[in-house]
Amino acid sequence: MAKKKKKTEPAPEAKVGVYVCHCGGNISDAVEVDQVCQHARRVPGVVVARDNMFLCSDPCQEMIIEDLKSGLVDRVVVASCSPSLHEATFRRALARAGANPYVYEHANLREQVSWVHHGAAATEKASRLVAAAAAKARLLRPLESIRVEVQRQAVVIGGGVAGLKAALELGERGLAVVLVEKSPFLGGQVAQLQRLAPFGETAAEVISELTGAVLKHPAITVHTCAEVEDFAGYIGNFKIKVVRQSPAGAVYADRLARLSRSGRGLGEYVPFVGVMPAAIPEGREEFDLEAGAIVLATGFRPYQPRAGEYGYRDFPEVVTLPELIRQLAAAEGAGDTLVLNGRLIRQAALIHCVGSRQIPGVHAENEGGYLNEYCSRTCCSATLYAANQIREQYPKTRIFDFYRDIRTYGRGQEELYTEAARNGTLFFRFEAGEEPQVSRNPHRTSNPLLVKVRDVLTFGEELEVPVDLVVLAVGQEPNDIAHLVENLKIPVGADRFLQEVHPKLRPVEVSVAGILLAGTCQAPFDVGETCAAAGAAAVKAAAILTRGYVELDPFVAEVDLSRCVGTGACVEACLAEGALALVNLEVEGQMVRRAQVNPALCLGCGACVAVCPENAINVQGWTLKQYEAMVDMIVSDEYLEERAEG
Amino acid sequence: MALVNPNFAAELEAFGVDTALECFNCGTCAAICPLLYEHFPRKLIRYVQVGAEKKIMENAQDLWRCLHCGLCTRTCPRQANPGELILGLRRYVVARWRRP
Amino acid sequence: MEAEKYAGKILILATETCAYPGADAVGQGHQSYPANTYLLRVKDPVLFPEKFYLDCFAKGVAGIIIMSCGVESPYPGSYEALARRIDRVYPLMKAKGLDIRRLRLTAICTVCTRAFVNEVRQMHDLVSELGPPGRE
Amino acid sequence: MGVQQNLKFDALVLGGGIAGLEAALNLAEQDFSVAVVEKDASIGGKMIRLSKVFPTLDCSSCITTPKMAAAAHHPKVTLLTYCELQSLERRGDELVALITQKPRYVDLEKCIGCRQCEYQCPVLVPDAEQGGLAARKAIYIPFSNAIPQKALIDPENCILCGRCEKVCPTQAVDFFQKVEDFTLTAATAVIATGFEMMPLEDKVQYGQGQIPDVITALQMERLLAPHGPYNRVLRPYDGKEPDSVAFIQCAGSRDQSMGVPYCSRVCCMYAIKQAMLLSGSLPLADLTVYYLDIRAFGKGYEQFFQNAQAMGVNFVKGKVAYVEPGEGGAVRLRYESQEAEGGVQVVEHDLVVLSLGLLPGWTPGASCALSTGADNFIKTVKPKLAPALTELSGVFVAGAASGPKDIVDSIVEAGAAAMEACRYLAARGFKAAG
Repeated sequence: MAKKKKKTEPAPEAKVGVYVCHCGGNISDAVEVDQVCQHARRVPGVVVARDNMFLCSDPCQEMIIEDLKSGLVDRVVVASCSPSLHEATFRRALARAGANPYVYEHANLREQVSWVHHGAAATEKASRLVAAAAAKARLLRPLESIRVEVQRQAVVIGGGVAGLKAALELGERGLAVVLVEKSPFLGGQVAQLQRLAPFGETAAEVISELTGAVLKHPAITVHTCAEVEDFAGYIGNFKIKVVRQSPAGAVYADRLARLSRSGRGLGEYVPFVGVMPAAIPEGREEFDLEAGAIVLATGFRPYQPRAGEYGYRDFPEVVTLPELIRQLAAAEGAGDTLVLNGRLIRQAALIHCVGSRQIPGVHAENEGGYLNEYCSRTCCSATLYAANQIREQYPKTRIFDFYRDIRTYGRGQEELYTEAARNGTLFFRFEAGEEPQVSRNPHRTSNPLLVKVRDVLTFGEELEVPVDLVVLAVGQEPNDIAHLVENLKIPVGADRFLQEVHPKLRPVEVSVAGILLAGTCQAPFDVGETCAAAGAAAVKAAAILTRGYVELDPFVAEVDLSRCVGTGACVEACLAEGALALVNLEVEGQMVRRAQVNPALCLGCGACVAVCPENAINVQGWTLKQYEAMVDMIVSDEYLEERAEG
Repeated sequence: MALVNPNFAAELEAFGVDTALECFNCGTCAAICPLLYEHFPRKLIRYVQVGAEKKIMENAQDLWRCLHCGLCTRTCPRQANPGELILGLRRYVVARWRRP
Repeated sequence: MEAEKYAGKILILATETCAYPGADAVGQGHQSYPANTYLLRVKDPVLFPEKFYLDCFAKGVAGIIIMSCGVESPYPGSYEALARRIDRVYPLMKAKGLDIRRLRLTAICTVCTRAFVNEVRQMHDLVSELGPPGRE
Repeated sequence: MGVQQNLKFDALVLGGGIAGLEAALNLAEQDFSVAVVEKDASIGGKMIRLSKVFPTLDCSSCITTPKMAAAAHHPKVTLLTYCELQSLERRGDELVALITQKPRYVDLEKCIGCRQCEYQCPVLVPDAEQGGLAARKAIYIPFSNAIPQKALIDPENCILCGRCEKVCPTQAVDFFQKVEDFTLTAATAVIATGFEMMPLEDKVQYGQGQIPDVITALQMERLLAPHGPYNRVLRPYDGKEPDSVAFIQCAGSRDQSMGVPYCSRVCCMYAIKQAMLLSGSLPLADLTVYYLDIRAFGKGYEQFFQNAQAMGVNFVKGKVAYVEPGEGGAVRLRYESQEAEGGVQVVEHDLVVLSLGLLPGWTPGASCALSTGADNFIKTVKPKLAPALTELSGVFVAGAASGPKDIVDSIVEAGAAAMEACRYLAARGFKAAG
C-alpha cells in the first residue's frame, strides 16, 4: 500500500465544500454563521459554503451527498460540534455518496468556539478554524482503511455479576471467552448480600445461576486468583499477560474460613463468600491471552466510613448496611425483637447517604482529597428493603430512617417506601450539612446511643431518638484498579469511576477501541442495571468478534519514495517495535535502501515525521504540509477582509 | 429538644388513628385545606408520627376547626386518610382531657 | 478582550486522546477563555520538527502551547522524545531573539478543564505583555 | 407503498424511538436483518422532540439524528413507519405480527420531501409536535428532522381542496390510499414502545388543561428547543416573557389518589435541566422547583442537581396541592412550606410547568400474550439477571416499555435486549453473515 507514488502537492482540482451547522442555536447564538460561510467562500479551493440548522440531520447529510454526487465538491469540511460526536457520521455520509470517507475535515465550532467565546471574537475564530480546515481538506487524499483480522475471543476482567453475565452472553453467542478474576471467588459484591431489593431474589440464586451456567459452558474459561499483569495490542488483537498465584496476605482469610466452615465444595455457593470454582494455585503461573475485545467488569467496593463518622468505630453499635446484612443472616430468629450478637435491638436508626452526595465546602474530604459527590443509587432501596425485612420479622424492633431524599426511582421501589411507612418505619429528613449526630445516650433509657437531628418534616425541630443500633447506608466506590487503568490507558472520571466515551452515544465504550465497560466500574448500579450494562457491553463486543475482522483508521505512516533517501532517521525514532524498517528496494532500476512501514503495527504517532530531513515520511491524513497550511490560514487575514470586496 | 416516642402512634390506634405513619409529609393536606391554617392538618399527623403527645394537646383547638370537607382525604397521595385521622385525634383529645 | 491590548494568536497543539477532549470538556462546562486561541487536533505533537515551531513564530504566531498527554501518552516514549525536541527548540528560539516562554510544553488530560483554562490565560497574558513575536 | 403481504426478518423491533433504534442497530451490526415498526410517521420517538438532555446538556437532536440516520441507512434495517401492530403471536419457531399500514395519502416512494404541498395547503391545525403551541398544515412533514422526510395528510382536518395534489411535482398525493394489513414474521422481537406523558386533562387539581399558563414538561421542551414554536421562551397566554417559572414535581406520579403510585423516574432530572436551560434564556427569572424528593440517581445527576442549586434555582420541598388562575395570566399555587415559620403558602408564578408522570406507550391487551405489571408497563420475568426477558420466549423488552426510564438507561437496556435477541437467534441456528 505504501509503495505507490503519491502526490504531495495540493490537487489543483480540489473542490472543497464547507458546511456550517447552527446546531439549533448552539453555535449560531454565538457565531454569525452566514459570515463564517462568506469568509469560507474566499478561501482558496472552497467552491461552496452552506449553513444549516442541523447538519447531522438526514436531509442535510443528503445535501452534502448531493453536492458530492453532482461533482460540485470533492472535499468536505463540516463545521459543527466536536468531531468526537459527528466526524464518523459525516465520514459515513461521504461513503454513502460513493466518495472516499477520508477526504473530510471537521471544524469544532461548538465545544471549542460558541460554548466558550462570544461576540465578534467568536465569529472570527470560527472563520479562521473553518479556513484552516478547508486548507487541510484541500491537501487530503483518499485513504483506504486497514482491515485487521480479529482474535475471536473476548477477555472479561472481573468475576462479579457483571463479568459473569457478560461472559455468559458472549459464550451463548458462540464466542470464546476467558474470564479473569483477581480473588479466588466468583460472585463479587453481590455475594456479600442476602436478598436483593426490591423484589427479594436471593443473592444465592442469582449467583448460582450465573456461575452454574458459566462454569459448565464449553466456550468459557475461568481463571480465579488471576490478575492482568501486562497489556498490549489494539482492537481485534489484544495481548494480555495474566499472572495466577495464591493471593498475597490475608485479604481473603475471612471468606476462606467461612468457606471451609460451610463444608461446601468447589463450584458451590456459600453465603458471604461466593463460589470458589477452583483450588487456590500453589505456585505462580503466567500465561498470555489473546483477545479481540475486552470487557472490564471490575466492580465497586462499599464506602468504608472514617473512624468517628456517625460514631463508626467509636461505638460498636454503629455498623454499615453490608455489615448489618451479614449480622441479620446470623441473627437469632427467636421472639418479636431482633437480637444481634446477643444484644436486643429494640430501636434502630438507619442513616442514608453515608459516603455519597457529599458537597464541597460542606462535607470533609477523605485522606485522598476526594469527595463522593455522586448519588450511589442503590442504597435507598437497599436500606428500605432491610427496614421492611426487620419490621416484618421482628415487629417489636422499631426502625427510624434518616434521609435527605428518598430515591426509590425504579420499578417496585416506590412500593418499598410505601410498605416501610405502612409497617411503621418512622422517617426523618435532614439537610446536607446537618447530618444526624450519633452520641452516647445520656437519657435514662437503656438504649446505648442517641441520634439527634434537626428534622425538616417536623418544622425544623430538634428531635432525639434513643437507639440500640445505628446502620449507615454506605454508598459505592470504584475498586482500586490503578494498575489496570495505567496499563490499558483508559480514562477515569472526576468521580473516579471509569469514563465512557459519551453517556448516550457510546455508553459502554471507552476511548480505547475494543475495550468495553460493564457494571459498577462505570457508576453505581443495582443488580438488574448491572446485568443490563453487561448485556450492552457484550453486544458491542459481539459486534467486534462475530465478523472476524474490524476495519481500522488508515492514519499510519507512509513513505514518499520520491523523497526518501534512506537516512534511516525515521527507523531510529520509531516508537513501535517493528513498525518501520530499512529495506532494499528497486527504485528506477537501482537497488537502494529505503524506509518501509508495517501499517498494522504503526501507531501513527508521527515520531518518524519530525526527524526526516526530506519530509519523506508522513502520517496519512495528518501530514506536516497539512498542518503548515492550517497555520497559514490561521494567521492570514485575506479571507476575512470583507470591506475590500464591498 | 424533643424525645421521639414511637409507641405513641400505636396507643392512638384505639381511637381509630391507624394510618398516621403512612403519611410521607408531602403537605398536600395542609395546602388543600380550606382553613389555610399554618401546617394543619399535617402538623398533628406528624406529631402523632413522632409521638409528640404534649404538642397534640397544645394544638388541640385546631382539631375543632376542621369542617369535614374531605378534600385532604380525597387528595392524599398516600391515601393516609388525613380527615379520619383528625376525627380520631378529636376522640383521643376528648378522652385525655384533664385525665393524665 | 480590550481592543487596544495586543492579543496575538496562540496556537494550541492538542492531543486527540487527552487535551482535545479536555478542551471539549471546557466547552461543555461553558467556561470561557480568550478567543485568540487556535486549537489543532494532533495525534501526538512528537510529529512536529523543530523547524515547524520556528516557522510558526516567523508567520506571526505569538505563542504555542503544546498540550500533550504527558507520560500518559498512548504512544510509549513519545513524550520523552517530544520533551527532548522542545529542549532543542529553545536555543533556536533564543538565537532568533524569541522569548522562550512563547513555547510551552504541558500535559492536559480529558478532564483537566481548570488546567486548560489556566494555561490559556497565562499564555494570553504573556503574549499581550510581550507583544508580537520577534519584538521582545 | 406497494402491497406487502408477508415480510420476513430475523428480528422485529416494535418502536422506533431511541431504545428501538439502538436495539435495531445492535442487531444489524451482527448482520441480522431487522424491521423497525413505528406507529408515528417518523422514527426518533420522544427523544427527537426534546431540546437538550441531562446531565451533559447536549442537544438532543444532535444525539438522536445520527442514530436515526444510521438506522435509516443500514442495509440490514428496514423502517416501517406509520404502522400499527394489530397482533403478535408465536407460531412454532416464528413470531407472526399482523401490522396495519396507516394511509399517509402520500406515496412514500414518490414523495421527495419538497414541502410544496405543505406551503400550498390552506388548513392550519395546532401542531402536536410543537405542543400545540404552533400551527401546521393538514398535509405536512412531521418535523424538520423527521425520517422519512416525507409528507402525510391528516384526514381529520383535510378539506379535500386538492391543492396539494395539483402542486406536487411527483404526483405523490393519493387520496385513495387505503389501510393495508400485512404480516411480518421474525424469529425474535424487541418491544421498545416507550412511554406517553400523562394527559393533563385528568388532573383536576392542576386545572385540567384549562389554565393557559400551566403547561406540560413536553411543551416546555418545545419552548426551550431552538426550533420551537416561538424560538424563545414565552408564556402561551399573552406571549410575555415569564419572570417567574415554577415546576411542580410528582404532578401525577407517586400519587395513589391519581392512580399512579410509582415514581416516573425522569421528572426530577428533566425539571432541573429545564430550570437550568431557563436560567440561560431568562437570566433574570425566578425559577422554583416544588418537589417531594429530588431523585438525581444516575451518573453525574447529583452533581447536575448541585450545579442547579449553585446557579440559583430554588428547590422547595412540598407538594403543590392546587393550581388556579391568578391575575393577568399568572398562576396561583398552594403548597405547605415545611419551615417552622412556613405553613400554607399561596404564591403566583408567570408560568407553571407540570412534571407529569409517564404512562406506558403501548399495552398489549388482547393483541399479544404479554402481560403487564401493576403499573401497566410490560412485565419482565427476571428483572435482576435478564432485565430484557418477558413472558414470551424470544420476545424481549427495552427502555420505557418496561417502566419509566431515562435515555441512558434505555440505551443500555436496548443493548442488553439486542444481546438477548442475538443469542436467541444464534441458539436457533440463525447465522449472522461474515
